[in-house]
Amino acid sequence: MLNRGSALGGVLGSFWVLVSWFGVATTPAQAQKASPPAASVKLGIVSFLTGPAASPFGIPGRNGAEIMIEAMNGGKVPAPFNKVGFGGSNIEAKYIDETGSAANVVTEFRNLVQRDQVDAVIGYVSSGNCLAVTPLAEELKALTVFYDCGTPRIFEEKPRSYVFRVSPHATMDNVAAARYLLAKKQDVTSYSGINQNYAWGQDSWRDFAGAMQVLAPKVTVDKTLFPKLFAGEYGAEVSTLLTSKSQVLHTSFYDGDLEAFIYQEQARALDKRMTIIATTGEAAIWRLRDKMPNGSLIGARGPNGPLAPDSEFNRWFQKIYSDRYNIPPTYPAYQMAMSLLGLKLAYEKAKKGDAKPTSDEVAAAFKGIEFEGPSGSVKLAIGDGHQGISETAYGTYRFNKEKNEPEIVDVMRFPAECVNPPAGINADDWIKEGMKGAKC
Amino acid sequence: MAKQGRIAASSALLAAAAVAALVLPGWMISLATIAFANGLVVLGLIVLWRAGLVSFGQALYYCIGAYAVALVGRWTGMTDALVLALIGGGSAGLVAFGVGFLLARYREIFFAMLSLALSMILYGLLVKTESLGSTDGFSVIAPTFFGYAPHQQALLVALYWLVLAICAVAALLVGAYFRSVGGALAIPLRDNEIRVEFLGMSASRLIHTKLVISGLLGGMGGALAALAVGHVDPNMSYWTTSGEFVFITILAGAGSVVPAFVGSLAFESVRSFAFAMLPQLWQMLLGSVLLLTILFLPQGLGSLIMRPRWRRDAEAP
Amino acid sequence: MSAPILSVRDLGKRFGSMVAARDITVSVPAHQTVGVIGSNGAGKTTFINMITGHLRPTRGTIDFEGRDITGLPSRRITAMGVSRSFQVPQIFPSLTVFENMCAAAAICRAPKNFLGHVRTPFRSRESVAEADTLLELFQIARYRDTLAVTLPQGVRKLLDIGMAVAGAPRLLLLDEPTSGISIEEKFNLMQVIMSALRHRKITVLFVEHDMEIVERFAQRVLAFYDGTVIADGTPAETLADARVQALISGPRARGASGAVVHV
Amino acid sequence: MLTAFAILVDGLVYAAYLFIVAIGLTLIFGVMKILNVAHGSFYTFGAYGAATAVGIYFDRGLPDAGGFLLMVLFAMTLGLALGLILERGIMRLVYGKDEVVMVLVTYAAFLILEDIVILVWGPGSYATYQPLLAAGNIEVGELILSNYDLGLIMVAALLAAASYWALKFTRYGRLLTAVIFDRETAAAFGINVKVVYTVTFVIGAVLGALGGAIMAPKIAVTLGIGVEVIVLAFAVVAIGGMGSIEGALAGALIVGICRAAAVHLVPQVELFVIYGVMALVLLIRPYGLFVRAQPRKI
Repeated sequence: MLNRGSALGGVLGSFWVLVSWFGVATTPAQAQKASPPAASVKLGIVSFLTGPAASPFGIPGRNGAEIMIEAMNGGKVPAPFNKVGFGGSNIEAKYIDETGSAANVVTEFRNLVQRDQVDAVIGYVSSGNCLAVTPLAEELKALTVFYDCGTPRIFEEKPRSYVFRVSPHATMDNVAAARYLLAKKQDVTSYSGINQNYAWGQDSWRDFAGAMQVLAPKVTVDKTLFPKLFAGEYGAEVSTLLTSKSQVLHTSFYDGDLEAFIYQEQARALDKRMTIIATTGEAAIWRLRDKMPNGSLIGARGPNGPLAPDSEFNRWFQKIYSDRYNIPPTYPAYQMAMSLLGLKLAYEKAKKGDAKPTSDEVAAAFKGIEFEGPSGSVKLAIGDGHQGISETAYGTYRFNKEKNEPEIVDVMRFPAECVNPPAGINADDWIKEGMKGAKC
Repeated sequence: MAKQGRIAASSALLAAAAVAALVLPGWMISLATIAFANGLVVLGLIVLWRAGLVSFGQALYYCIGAYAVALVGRWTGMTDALVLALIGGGSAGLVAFGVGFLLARYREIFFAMLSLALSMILYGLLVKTESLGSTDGFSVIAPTFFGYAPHQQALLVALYWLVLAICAVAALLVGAYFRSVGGALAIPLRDNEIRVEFLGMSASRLIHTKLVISGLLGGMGGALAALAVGHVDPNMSYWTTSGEFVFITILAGAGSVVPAFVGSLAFESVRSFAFAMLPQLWQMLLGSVLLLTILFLPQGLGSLIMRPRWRRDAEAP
Repeated sequence: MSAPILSVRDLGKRFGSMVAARDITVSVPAHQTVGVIGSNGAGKTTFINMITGHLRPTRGTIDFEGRDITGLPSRRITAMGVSRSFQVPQIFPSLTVFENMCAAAAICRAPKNFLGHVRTPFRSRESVAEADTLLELFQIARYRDTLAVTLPQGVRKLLDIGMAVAGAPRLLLLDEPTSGISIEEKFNLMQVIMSALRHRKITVLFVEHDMEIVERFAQRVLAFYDGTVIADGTPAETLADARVQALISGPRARGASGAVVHV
Repeated sequence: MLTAFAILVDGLVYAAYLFIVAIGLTLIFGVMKILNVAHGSFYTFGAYGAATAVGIYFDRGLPDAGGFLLMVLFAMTLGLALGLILERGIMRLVYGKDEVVMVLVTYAAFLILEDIVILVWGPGSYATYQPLLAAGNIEVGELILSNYDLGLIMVAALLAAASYWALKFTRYGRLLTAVIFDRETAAAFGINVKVVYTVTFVIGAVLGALGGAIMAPKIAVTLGIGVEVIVLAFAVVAIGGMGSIEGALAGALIVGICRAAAVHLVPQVELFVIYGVMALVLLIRPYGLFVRAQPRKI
């Protein structure tokens, strides 16, 4: 045994040395090998491929990217995006998992930029990761487009030059939620909230409560619940809410937790007592189907999915996506598509002749860009032209028994200026100071 | 003889590592920087492990060190990397000294569980403090070096060299500690505490010292990691972070100080390699590597680097 | 006779309702070798455990060299110069014999405060020298580099006692030094131990079941029964004592034929 | 009053959940002195197994009862297979190693199994709500309680009773108790510890899978559900005392009630409750509530 052991030890040892060399040395070599003539544009695409956030955000995001890039390379995207790839040059994507500590994420970002020499990085679901990556992106002058993370802090902390976010930030979701709620339920006297106990949940609740404070100071807050992220068991929370008198429940839960909560509250008929307003509800309706309580107020983090304006472009996107993955695209897919389109546009605007534009040129072209995509028109109006704003929409959920599919009815659209802070004001203060200058 | 040999080898290794920075691409340097910073934490775990103690809560000190740096940088505008690192290590060391009065009474799995509980409580506290960005955390200032404020590649290299230097010093000091009474008594402690007590030495005091040392190293590692990453968040104190450190410790082996850093570097490389090659199955690769190492390299990577004297090192003070 | 090095007054220990030791009053002059006899559960080990601080007496006092050591933690008592060996040898299995000794020597020399034991080197010249001397003294030098875990019982015992001696104690308590040793070896073992201890001028209290060994090596014998001392005197006197014969040693053909070996 | 009642019920439900996930862990630790991180994987596989079974069975107009049964049985079979493979394939090779190394071995197994889940079931999440909703609910004053939750409490109680009975009154149970009490002696008395280990590990795995199966209908079965469970179970077991069944029960009850109380009365502290309680208990009783430190004989 001992000999065998040490022999195998030796083998394993050499394996180790090998791997370390592999990890450190050959990967870039392979990257070089993989990277075809300068003709093609390399994109690093980062999203959750493992872990609890994979199925709600990471995977739809990646799928959105896959299908979109495929269409772009085939030149099949509707005009004005019908140029092949990015300005005629093929797009080549490298997909990376977002899972891991901030250190991992930052390291992997650096690897993409310096080792694999991608021309731009699109991705990131977690706001924490977006914040962690931003300074490095700036330092490396690496063109970066965040597609899903919601925190407004990125462009509020300081102006950025190489970091963009086409998708509107999370403030608008909750401001619009408040407006829609008050429009649909004038009789509401008190509301409660259940949000995950981490930045996303806390910010969502702060914005929503703040907006309510401004729009309807008389309406009171009853229960404020912050269960642990991915807690899975909400018995106590449901009971607490059952004993509450408020007519409305605000939640920014998503996928896993949202579904778990919905099942458990359904089993105890909470939705018969209060209306649920789910700011990210849309991402879950295709799995929840008839389990999502009828009459819930549903958001999609912008005009995405069923809340997207009915346009040629949108129908096209829904079709290619559903045909491939036989489930309709949810908002992360839309956000990814929009981010890609924005980048494509900027890239093509910046491209002169055959030469690849530098990231500075693309950034310059990207600034303040405005375009129409599957989720309607978006304008990089705030954050010094780096942060997109768009109209948003809320609607009321209903499961259509005949068609046996979810639908969202009496949709209300809120113009961008109505639910977003004007340029140069940070979201928190804007809400605190009574959402001045909101044009509705 | 063997000793001289090892010293020569180590210094050669160090020199090579230092020079490498001039030729390696940025991403490799930063990978190494983070790996070596974590190596300090692993070194701290080794100090404990030799006495038969394994902490599943080392992330506590890692996180405290990191947050100390981030906050001091934020509030006082202090940017000198070395000072910040020392502050990080110091604050973690203090905390270790405090909780030491408690932890030093525990052994085996109970020690592990209690340290885990402590680090998770810190996690909870940080998640609760929205003013510090809750789980999003916040960014760390770009460090300066004795007044020298480099950027881009230069910054990378400077920080890398600082980390190398600190690691070297730490390695020397810990090596010396292993040869001191307190350090050498690790194995006697693991073997037979009662005897140690009846020879007139307080076991819990010995362990307390080890806790403080490992806390210092953990904090220092966290501080440097924070500077290298440029961002801190509560996950640094989550139990999976501690798990990762124990993982590396097993890979490295408790033999002596150098493997801590080699092991950490190997781990980072493998992880990054796995991320690039199997974006969705990297955990499987990590798991298999860990398993194989435990099965066939029970003494860890260290046993490859320093085969000849390794067992004696592990056994003998 | 010099001033008592150890004097125990009215010592008692009870576990709940169970009385393990009661009104023990003994005083031991320096350089005496005292044998402690008594059937199992008579309170011999309890007695030793109380003196060395492993158990806290419920009543009575223990003075060592005139200082009250009652209820101090064992390491403090050890540091003051009272050391002990164990019925089951307490050694460091994964170290070699030499390293065991070295550890013992080093510990006793190291300052006990927080930084002290970090600053003092482990293999200091003194501790190494002391370790080797002790190995010679206890005649186990040939095992110097064997892993302790592999040692035969006899050697373990010697090592255990040797480690106890490393701290240069003035008083040493041996808990059944010959238990688990074959009859043949016992005498040699005790020979080695006792000559070593004599050489170090250490006052000794040893617990022993074998009356012949007691007769041979003790200058004085304490007989324990039911948690207290029922006889105390020269081996001859004690072993001749009727209650001792009835309750502990059993009637003996050879009687206590004055077999006190000169020491 | 209502709140008090709510706290009690919610506490019991949560305690039931904790007990079901913790019992397997504590059993394995008690007998084999292994802190089994892979327990999280058993839970995960149980949940996915249940999801698969439910997917096959429900919405076909078959009687619901059958669905519950199939769900649980399928999951437990999965757990049994998994446990057997792990024990024979991996644990066997490392018995007798350092306790901590053992933890790391199971951690490695956990990492590998996490990705096997992706290979088998893909990264998407599964809905398994049918049994939960099929069970319906009852009104108690202002509260509405889910029958499924009440069932959960019952299952936990049954499990506790069954394990108590098994340990006290069955031959194998006594063997286990012997091994738990003193491995060496047990071996000396000719108990085949190897077999005992295998059986124990498999039982632990089955219990873990059962936990996953029972929880599946209440959650979205998705990646990473195991991770959360591990630490929960650890905490519960540490509070009650490693390797003690009654300890696991007590730990589960304490944590359950405390958490429920926190949610109802001071929601802010919910996040700390478990670790707070754990630290507190360990402070007062370093070895947990139901385990005493055996002083070394010298």
